Amino acid sequence: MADSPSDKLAAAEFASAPILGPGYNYASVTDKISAIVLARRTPKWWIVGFLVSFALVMLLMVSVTYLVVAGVGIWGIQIPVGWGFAIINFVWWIGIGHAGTLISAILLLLRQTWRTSINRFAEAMTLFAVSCAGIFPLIHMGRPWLAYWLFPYPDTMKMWPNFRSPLVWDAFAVSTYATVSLLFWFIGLIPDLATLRDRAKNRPAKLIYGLLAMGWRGSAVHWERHETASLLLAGLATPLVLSVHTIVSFDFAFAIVPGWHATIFPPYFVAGAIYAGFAMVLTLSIPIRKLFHLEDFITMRHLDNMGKVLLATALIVGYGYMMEAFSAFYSGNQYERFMILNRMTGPYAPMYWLLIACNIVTPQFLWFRKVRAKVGALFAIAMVVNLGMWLERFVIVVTSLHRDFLPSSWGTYYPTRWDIFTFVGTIGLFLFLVFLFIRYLPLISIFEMRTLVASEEEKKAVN
Amino acid sequence: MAQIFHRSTNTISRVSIYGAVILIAVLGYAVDVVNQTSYVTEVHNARPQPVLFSHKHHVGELGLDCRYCHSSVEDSSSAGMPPTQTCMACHSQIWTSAAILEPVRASYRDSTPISWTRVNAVPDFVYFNHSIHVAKGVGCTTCHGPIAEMNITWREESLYMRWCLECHNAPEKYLRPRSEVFNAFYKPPSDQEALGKRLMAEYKVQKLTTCTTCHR
Amino acid sequence: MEFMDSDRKNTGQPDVDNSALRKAASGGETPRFWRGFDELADTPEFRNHKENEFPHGANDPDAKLDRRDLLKVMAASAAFAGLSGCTKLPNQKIVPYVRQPEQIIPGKALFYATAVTLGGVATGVLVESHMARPTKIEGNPDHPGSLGATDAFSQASILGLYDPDRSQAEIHDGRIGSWAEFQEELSTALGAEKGNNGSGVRLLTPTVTSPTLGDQINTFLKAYPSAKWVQYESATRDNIREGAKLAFGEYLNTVYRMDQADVILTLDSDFLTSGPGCLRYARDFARKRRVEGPESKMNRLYAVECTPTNTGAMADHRLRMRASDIEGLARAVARELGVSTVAGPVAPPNVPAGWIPALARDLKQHPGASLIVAGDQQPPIVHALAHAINQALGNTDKTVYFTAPLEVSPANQWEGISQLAADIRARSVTTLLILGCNPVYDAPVDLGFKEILPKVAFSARLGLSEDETSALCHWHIPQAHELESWGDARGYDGTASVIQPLIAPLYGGKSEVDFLAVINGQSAKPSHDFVHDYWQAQRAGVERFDVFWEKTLRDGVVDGTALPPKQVSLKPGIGAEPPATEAQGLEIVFRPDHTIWDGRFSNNGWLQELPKPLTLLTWDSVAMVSPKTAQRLGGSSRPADYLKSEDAVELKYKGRTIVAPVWVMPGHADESVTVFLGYGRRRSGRVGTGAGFDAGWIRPLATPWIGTGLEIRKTGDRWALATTQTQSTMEGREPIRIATLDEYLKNPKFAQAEAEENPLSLYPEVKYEGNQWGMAIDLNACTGCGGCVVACQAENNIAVVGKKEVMIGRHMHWIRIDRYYEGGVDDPSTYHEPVLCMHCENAPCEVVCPVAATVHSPEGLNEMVYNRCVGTRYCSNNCPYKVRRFNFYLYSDWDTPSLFGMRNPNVSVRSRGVMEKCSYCVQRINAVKIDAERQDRPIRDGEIVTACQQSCPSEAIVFGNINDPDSRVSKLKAMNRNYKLLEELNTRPRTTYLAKLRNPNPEIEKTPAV
Amino acid sequence: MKQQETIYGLMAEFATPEQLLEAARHTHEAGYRRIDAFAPFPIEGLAHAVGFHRTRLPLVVLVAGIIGGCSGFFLQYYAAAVSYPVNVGGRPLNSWPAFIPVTFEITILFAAAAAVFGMLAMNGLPTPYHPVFNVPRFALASRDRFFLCIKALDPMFDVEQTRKFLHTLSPREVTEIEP
Repeated sequence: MADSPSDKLAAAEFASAPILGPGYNYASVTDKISAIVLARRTPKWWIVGFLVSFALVMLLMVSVTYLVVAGVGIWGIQIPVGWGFAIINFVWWIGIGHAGTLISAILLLLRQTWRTSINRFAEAMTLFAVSCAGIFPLIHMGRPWLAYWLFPYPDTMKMWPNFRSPLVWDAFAVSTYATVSLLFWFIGLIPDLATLRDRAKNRPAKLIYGLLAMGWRGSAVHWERHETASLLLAGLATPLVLSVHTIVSFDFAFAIVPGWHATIFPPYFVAGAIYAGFAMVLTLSIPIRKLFHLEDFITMRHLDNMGKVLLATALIVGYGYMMEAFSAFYSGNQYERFMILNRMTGPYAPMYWLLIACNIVTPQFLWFRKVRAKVGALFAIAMVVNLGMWLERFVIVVTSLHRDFLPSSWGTYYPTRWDIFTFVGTIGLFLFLVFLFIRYLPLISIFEMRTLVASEEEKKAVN
Repeated sequence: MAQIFHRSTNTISRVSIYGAVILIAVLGYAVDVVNQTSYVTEVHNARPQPVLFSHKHHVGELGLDCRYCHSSVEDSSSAGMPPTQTCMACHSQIWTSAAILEPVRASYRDSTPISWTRVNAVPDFVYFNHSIHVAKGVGCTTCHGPIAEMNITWREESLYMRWCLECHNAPEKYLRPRSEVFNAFYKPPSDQEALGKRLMAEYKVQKLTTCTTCHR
Repeated sequence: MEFMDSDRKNTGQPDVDNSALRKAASGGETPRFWRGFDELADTPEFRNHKENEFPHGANDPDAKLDRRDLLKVMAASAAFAGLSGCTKLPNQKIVPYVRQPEQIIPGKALFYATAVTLGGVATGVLVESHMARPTKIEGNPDHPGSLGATDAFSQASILGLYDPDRSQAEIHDGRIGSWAEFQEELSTALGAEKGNNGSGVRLLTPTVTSPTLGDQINTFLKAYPSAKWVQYESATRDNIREGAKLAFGEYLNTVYRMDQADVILTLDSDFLTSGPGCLRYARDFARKRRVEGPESKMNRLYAVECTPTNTGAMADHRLRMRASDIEGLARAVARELGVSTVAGPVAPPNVPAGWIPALARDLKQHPGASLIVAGDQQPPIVHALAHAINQALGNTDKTVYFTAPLEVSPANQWEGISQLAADIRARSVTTLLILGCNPVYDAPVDLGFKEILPKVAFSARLGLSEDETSALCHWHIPQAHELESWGDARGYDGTASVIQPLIAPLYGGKSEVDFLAVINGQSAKPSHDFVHDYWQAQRAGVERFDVFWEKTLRDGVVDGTALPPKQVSLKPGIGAEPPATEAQGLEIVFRPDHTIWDGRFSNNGWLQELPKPLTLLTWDSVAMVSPKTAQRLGGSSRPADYLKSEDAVELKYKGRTIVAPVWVMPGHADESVTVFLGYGRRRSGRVGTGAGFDAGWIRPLATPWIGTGLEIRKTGDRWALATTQTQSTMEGREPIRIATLDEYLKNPKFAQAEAEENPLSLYPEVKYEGNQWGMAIDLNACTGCGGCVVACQAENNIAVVGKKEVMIGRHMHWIRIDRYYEGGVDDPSTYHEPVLCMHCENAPCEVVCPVAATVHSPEGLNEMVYNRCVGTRYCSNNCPYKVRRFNFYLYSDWDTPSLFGMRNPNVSVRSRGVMEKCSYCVQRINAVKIDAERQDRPIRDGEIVTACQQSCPSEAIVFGNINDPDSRVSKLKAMNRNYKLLEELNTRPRTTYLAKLRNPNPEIEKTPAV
Repeated sequence: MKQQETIYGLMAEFATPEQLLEAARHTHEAGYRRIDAFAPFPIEGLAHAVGFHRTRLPLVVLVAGIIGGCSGFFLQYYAAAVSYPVNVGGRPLNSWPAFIPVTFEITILFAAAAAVFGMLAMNGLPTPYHPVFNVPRFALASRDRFFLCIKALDPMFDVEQTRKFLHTLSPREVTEIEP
C-alpha cells in the first residue's frame, strides 16, 4: 500500500502547514464532500457560470460548422505559415492536461500526501484539457472527414499511415493518453461513486451512481487489487505523460524549420507542460475552494506547494529559452541566428518579450513566501502564466515559420476572427465540462481523504 | 440498506460490457464486408442499356474480336466505344427490321448518338491506360470477366485499388501471351506462375506500384 | 493539319456525335477542319451555351444538372475514397459517335498549328486538342517568331477562348438582336452611303497585318472610295514607324539579329520580353550568353532606361535615366560615334563620367557586331538616331535589317484616331464600323469618344466582350476568338501564318473575316474560303494548291512569306535640328501593362494573377516612383511623410486627375513616374472590371508615352496591393550565385564553393536506377518573363485565387519567379530565379506526411497524391523552398461549364483542402513512357518536355534523365556553374541551377555609380 | 447444512479500523477461511488478515504490455516494409527508430487497459447486486463503519457458534445476511 500511515506521518512532520483542517473524522469528510454533489439546491453562481460556458460551446459549434462548410481558409493560415492558432491551441491544451496526470501519478509515486485533495479535479482537468486539445488536430486538416486515415486499418486501398510522421505518433500518443487518463480517473472514482450511491436520497441518483460504482463494497481484497492497479497505472502514466509532450515537441523538432529543429525541445516542452498545468490547477482550485468552502481540504499548504512547483518549472522553462537563444548563436548556423534575432526584433517581437515577461519575470515573485501566502496574488500569477504559455507556442509556431530559408517566400500571419472564436470556444468547452464535473461528481477523492483522516489520527496517537 | 438492483443486474451488466467490445469489433468487420458486396461495387450487376446488346451473342457465339468495336484499345488510354456506323456495318445487312435494333437504326438515321450506361468506371483521380496493359499481356477478360457469357454486360471486378494492386504486385499470376490477350475464352495454363514469370521477362513487365502510375 | 499526337487519357466527358456537322457547318468547308465544331456542338456543357442565347446568363437547367453530377462525383470521391477504393458507381453515360471521324481517337490529343496575334503581329503556335477541345497552347518550332517558345499572352489565350464573360449574343441598342437583322440594317446603312461613295463611312480596326483581311478591306474601299479606314491601338507602335520614316523616309519594319550582336545598347527598350519578335530575340540573346567553359564568350548588354524592365535586369550595365533625357543620351552616343550633324547638349544629366566614352569604345570595337535598340515609348528621333548609329557602326544588314512594313497599310494611328474623332464631331461620320478596338476605353482621353460616339448615326462593333465601346454602339456583334476563326497574320519578320479554328465559335461569334464579308456583301462565302482563295491567288504558280494548302496548315507558316531585307539609305542630317528644350517638372511615363497589355486581357484571370516581373504585383496597376523621388514627394524630411508603396496618391496631369497606388520601385529613374495602361476597366467582366486604376484617363493625345508636368498629391488613404514576394534582398543567403565573367574564368568553381563531396547521412543510400528525372535551370538565360508560370498554370489546371487570397499569401503557382535586388535601393542589380519543386531525394516534406500522400517514386519524382491528402500542411511547413501550394478554399471552379472543356484531362482538378505542387509534368512523363514501352524502346533525351521548359523562350529550363551521362540535363549539371539551392540542408534536390554571370565592361565597372 | 440456503453469512460491525483488523486476525486464527472484511478506505494488512496473500495483477499487466509492444512494432513493420513498401524521403523501409514512439504508446495502452479490466475482472465487478447490501447498516461501510463477514459456505460455519464467536470480538452488532 503506497501511502502507509508511517509515510504520511513523515510527510506530515516535514510539512510546514497542515494539509487538512483540524477536527475532521471519516464521517465529516465523507458528508462534506458528498454534500456538494447530493445537495438539492444548485448554487446561483454555478447556474450563471454554466450558462456562460454553454454559450461559448455554442460559439465553438458555429465556428467548427462554418469551418467544415467553408474550409480552413477562414483562418489566417497561409503559405509559409501553414499552422496557426489550431496547432498553438492544441499544444497549449495538451500541456495544461499534463499537470493532472503528474499530480495523480508522479506525486503518488513520490508519496506526496498533499496531492490527495487536489488530484481528483486535477485529473478531471486533464481529461477536459485533452478533449479540447483533441479537437484541433482534427479540424486543422483540410479534409477533416478523412482523419481516420491517420490510423492503420485494412482498407480497400491497401494503404497505411506513414509511421515516420510525428503527426501519426501524435495521433497514437494523444489517444492513448486520453484513454489511460480516463481509466485512471474512473477507477479512482469507483469507491467514491459507491459512497454517493449509499448517500444518495432519490432513486435515479442511486441507480446512476450505483451502476457506475459497479457494486463496489469496499472488500479488503478489492481494496488490495484496487491499490495495486492504481500503483501500476501511476507507474505507466508517468512515462506516458512524459512521452506525450515529448512527441508533441517532435512535431516541431523533427522538422527542419529553423526554430523548430532543436534537440532541447522534448525536455523543455515537458517542463512547459507541467508549468502550464499547475498554473491551470491553481486557476481552478482557488475559486473552487472559495465557492465550496473547501479551505480546510485545499489548504494554504497546497497553494504554497503549487506555487513552488510553478516557480521551479518557470526556472526550467526559462533555462530552455536561454539555451534556445544560446545554441542558435553558438551553432554558427545563419538560419538559426536569424530566427532568434527575428524573434527578438522582428514583426512578432512584442509577442516574444511579452512571453518572457509572463513566463520568466512574473513567476519570480513566487520566491517570496508572502506572495505565495496571498491567494489573490497566486491566482493573478497563474493567469499570467496561462497567457505566457500560450504566447510561447505562438512564438514557436509563427515566428519560426514566417521567415524560414528563402527570403522570397517570407510572409506575415494575421489571425482572423474565426481563429479567435474557435479558441475561445474550446475554453468554453473546458469550463462547461468543469462545471458539470464539480456539480455531479466528487471533486475531491473522498476515500483518500478518509485515509488522510486515518493518518492524522495516528499522528495524534503518536503525539 | 436495501438492494438497489435485482440479482439479474449482475449478469446483465457483465454481458453488456463484454458485449459492447465484441459488437464494435463486429461492426468494423461488417463495414469491410459491405464494401465488398455488389451493392457497393456493382459487381455482377447488369445495368439497363438503351439497346439490349449481348456480348454473349456477338463474342461468344459469333466470335467477334474485341477490337472490332473497341478499336482504340491498343493505342489509346480509352478502349473506345463503337460508333453507330460500326453496328450498321452488319445490321444494314442482317436483322435489318429487328425491333430490338430500332434504336440503332434511329441513331444512324437522324444522327443522334446512342447513350450507353457506363459499366466499368474508375474515379476521376485514377488514370487508367488500356493500351499499355494490352501491350504487356493483360487479357481483356482478366479484368472484364467472362464477357462471352454476358447477355447484358456487368462489371466483373470491384476496381478497388486493393484489387489493382493484386496484379501490380504480382503480374505473373495474371499475364498471358500477347497472342491470347483478346481471346475471350482463354483459360490460364496450370503452370501460370512459370509462364507469367517468363512473359514478365519477355515483355519487360515492371511491378509499378508508385502513386503517379495512376494518380496525378 | 494534324501535326503530332500523343497518348492522353480520355476526358471522361462524353464523346460526342459529329452529326451536327451537316446541320451546323455552314457551307462548303472541308469538313475535317471543322471537326472541333461538331464534337462541341453536342457535349452537354457546350449545348448550354449554344442554347443559352441570353448573354446575361439566365441559369440553365442542364448546366445545373452537369454541375450536380460533377459535385456528386467529387464529393463522393472525396468523402468515401477512404472506405472504398472507388465509390458507388455514378450513373455516367458513354456517348459514342454515330460516324467516327478518322483522326480522332478517344483519349489521344491532336495538335493543330495556328497563330495568335498581339498588336496584329503573329506568333506561331501549336494547339493541343482533346476530343476537339483546345486545352493548351505550345510554340510552333517552325515559326521564326516562336521557335517553339510562347509568351504569357499566347499561353493565356486558351482561357480567353473559354472565358464565360465573353459576349454571347448580338445586342441591338441594349436588346438581343440577331445576325440576320444586323445584316439588313447594315446593308441599308451602307446602301444610303453608296451615293456619296461612302464618305460618311469609317472602318476602325486594330493594326492589320493579315493579308486576307487587308485584301477584303481594300475591296471595300474600292467599293466606297471616300470611306476611310482607321487603324488604332492604344499601345501603338507609331514611334517605330515614324522613327523609320524620319531615318529612311519611308515606313519600314526593323528586324534584329541578336545572334549576331556581341555588344547591345538598348534605349528604354524591353526587347527581351515585349514587342514583336521578343521570343526570338530572347532565344538568340540567351544563346550568346551560354557559358559552357573557360573558352566560351558572352555578349554584353548596356541598358539605358527609365522604368525597370526585364531587359534592364539582364543588362551588364544599366543606366537609369528619365525617359525624356534618353534622347540626349542617344545624341551624345551618336556624336561620340561620329554620326555627324547631331545637335544638342554635350552630355545628358546623371551619366557617370566616362560612361558614354567607354560605351562608345566598346561599340566601336565591335563594328557590325553591335546593336542599338530603341524602345517603343521613345520618340521617333531616338529611333532615327538608333538607326543612324547602327548605320555608322556598320550593323545594318548584319545585326539589324529592314523590310517592308508588316502592316497592310502602315499609318500613323494617333493621327488617324484624332482625325476620326474630329470627323465625328463635325458630324461627317454616319456609319462607324469598329472591329475589336475599344476607343471609348483606350483612345486618347481628350478625344472624348465616350461623348461623341453616340453622335454617329449607325455604329456597329465586333468585340469579344460587351465592353465600354459596345455599350455606346447601336450594334454589338460577338466576335469569334482567334482559336475559333479563320484568318492569317504576319510574324515579326513578315512570315505569314494561317490562323485556323480549333473549335466552333462557343458563343456563335463572327470573325473579322466574316464581318468584312458581310460589309462586302459576300456573307454567303464562308470565312475559310476567303483565306484559302487569297493564298491560292498568291500562289497562282503552284500546281496542286491543295497539297500546298494542306502543308501550310500543317506547318503553321506559309512558305516563303518572310519579307526580304530591303536596301535602305539613311537621310542626311538626322538629329541636326536641336532637341526640344529640356522638359521641366515631374515626368510621367505611360507603358502597356506587362501582363494585361492595353487592357484587352483584363478579364483573363491567369494574366491578372501572373506576378508582373520585378514588382511581382498581381491584380493591380501602380504609379512607380524611385525611392529618392518618393522621399522628395513626401514633402518633408520626416521619413514618416515619405511616399510609401500602397499610399494612394492623386495624379494630376494636363488638368485631369486620377487616384493611384504608389509603388516605390528600386532602380526607377528619379523625378519620373511610370503608370501602366490596361487597368481601371469599367466594363470588362467578372475578373477585370474595377481592377486597378485607368491611367488612360490622364493620357492626352499630345503625350501618348512620355510627358512632364505631372503633379502628385497624397490622399492619405491606403491602397492595398497584392504582391507575391515581400522580401526583396537575399539576407546574406545565396539563393542566386553570381559572378562576373572574369571572376568565373579565374575561379570556375565559385558557385560550388561550399559544396560537400558526399554529405553525411544516417541512413543507407537509396539506389536510383533506370530513368532518373532531373532539371537544370540556367539563371544566366532566364529573363524572368513569366511565360513558364502561365504555361504551367494551363498544363496543370492550376486555379486562380483572386486578389484577396494573393494578399494573404495563398497564390497557387507551381513555378514562381523569385526576384532579388542587390546593391542600394536607388540603383540595384536585379536577379530572377524560377523556383519549382526541387524533387529532393531526401525530401523533408515526405517524411512528415501522416498519410503517405507525398512519397518518392523509383524514378526520383516527389509525388503528390491529391486524393490521399488530408491537408495537414505539415509538408509545406517543412519544405525549405516553400514550393507547395494549398487549397485553403475550393479554388478550382467546379461550377462554370465553359471551363470544364479547357482543363487538361490528364491532370486531376484539385478539390478543397488538399496540397498541390509541381509534378515535373508527370502526366507528360507517363505519356512518353507508355509510348516508349509500347514500342519497346528507351526514352529519347528531350522526348519528355515539361510545360515550363517548352514555353521558355531563352531555353533556361532543361529537363531529362540524369542517369544518362549524354542527356542535355546531365551535361548541364556536370558544368561547374551548377549548384544546388540550400545545398547545406542535404535535401539532395533534383532541380539545380547554373550560376548567373555578368559581363561588365571593365572600364565602367571601375567608375563609381552616381 | 441447511443454513446455507437460508442465509449468506453473518456480518459483524465495528467502529474503528483497528478493531476490524483485530477481529479479522482472530477470525482467521480461529480457523475461518470464507471471510471478508469491508472498510470505507484501504487498511494496511487487512487483506492479509483475511487470508489474502498476493494478487496476480502485475503479471497480467506485464504480459499485456509485452504483447502490446510486439504487435505495435510488427504492425508498423508490416505496413511500411511488407504490405506496401514505398520510398519516403529516402528513408529505409524499416526505419525502426521512427517506429519506436508508436510501439511505446501501444505498449502503455495495452498494459493500462489490462490493469483496469484485470482489476475489475479479478474483483468480480461489476456486481450491482450483492447479499451484503442486505445488511441494513452496510451503507455506512462507505462512510465510517467497518464490517467483518463470515460466509455460510465456510466449513466451520454454524449460525449459532459463529454468532457467539463473533460476539467475542466485541462488535457493535452482528446481523444475518440474506442470500
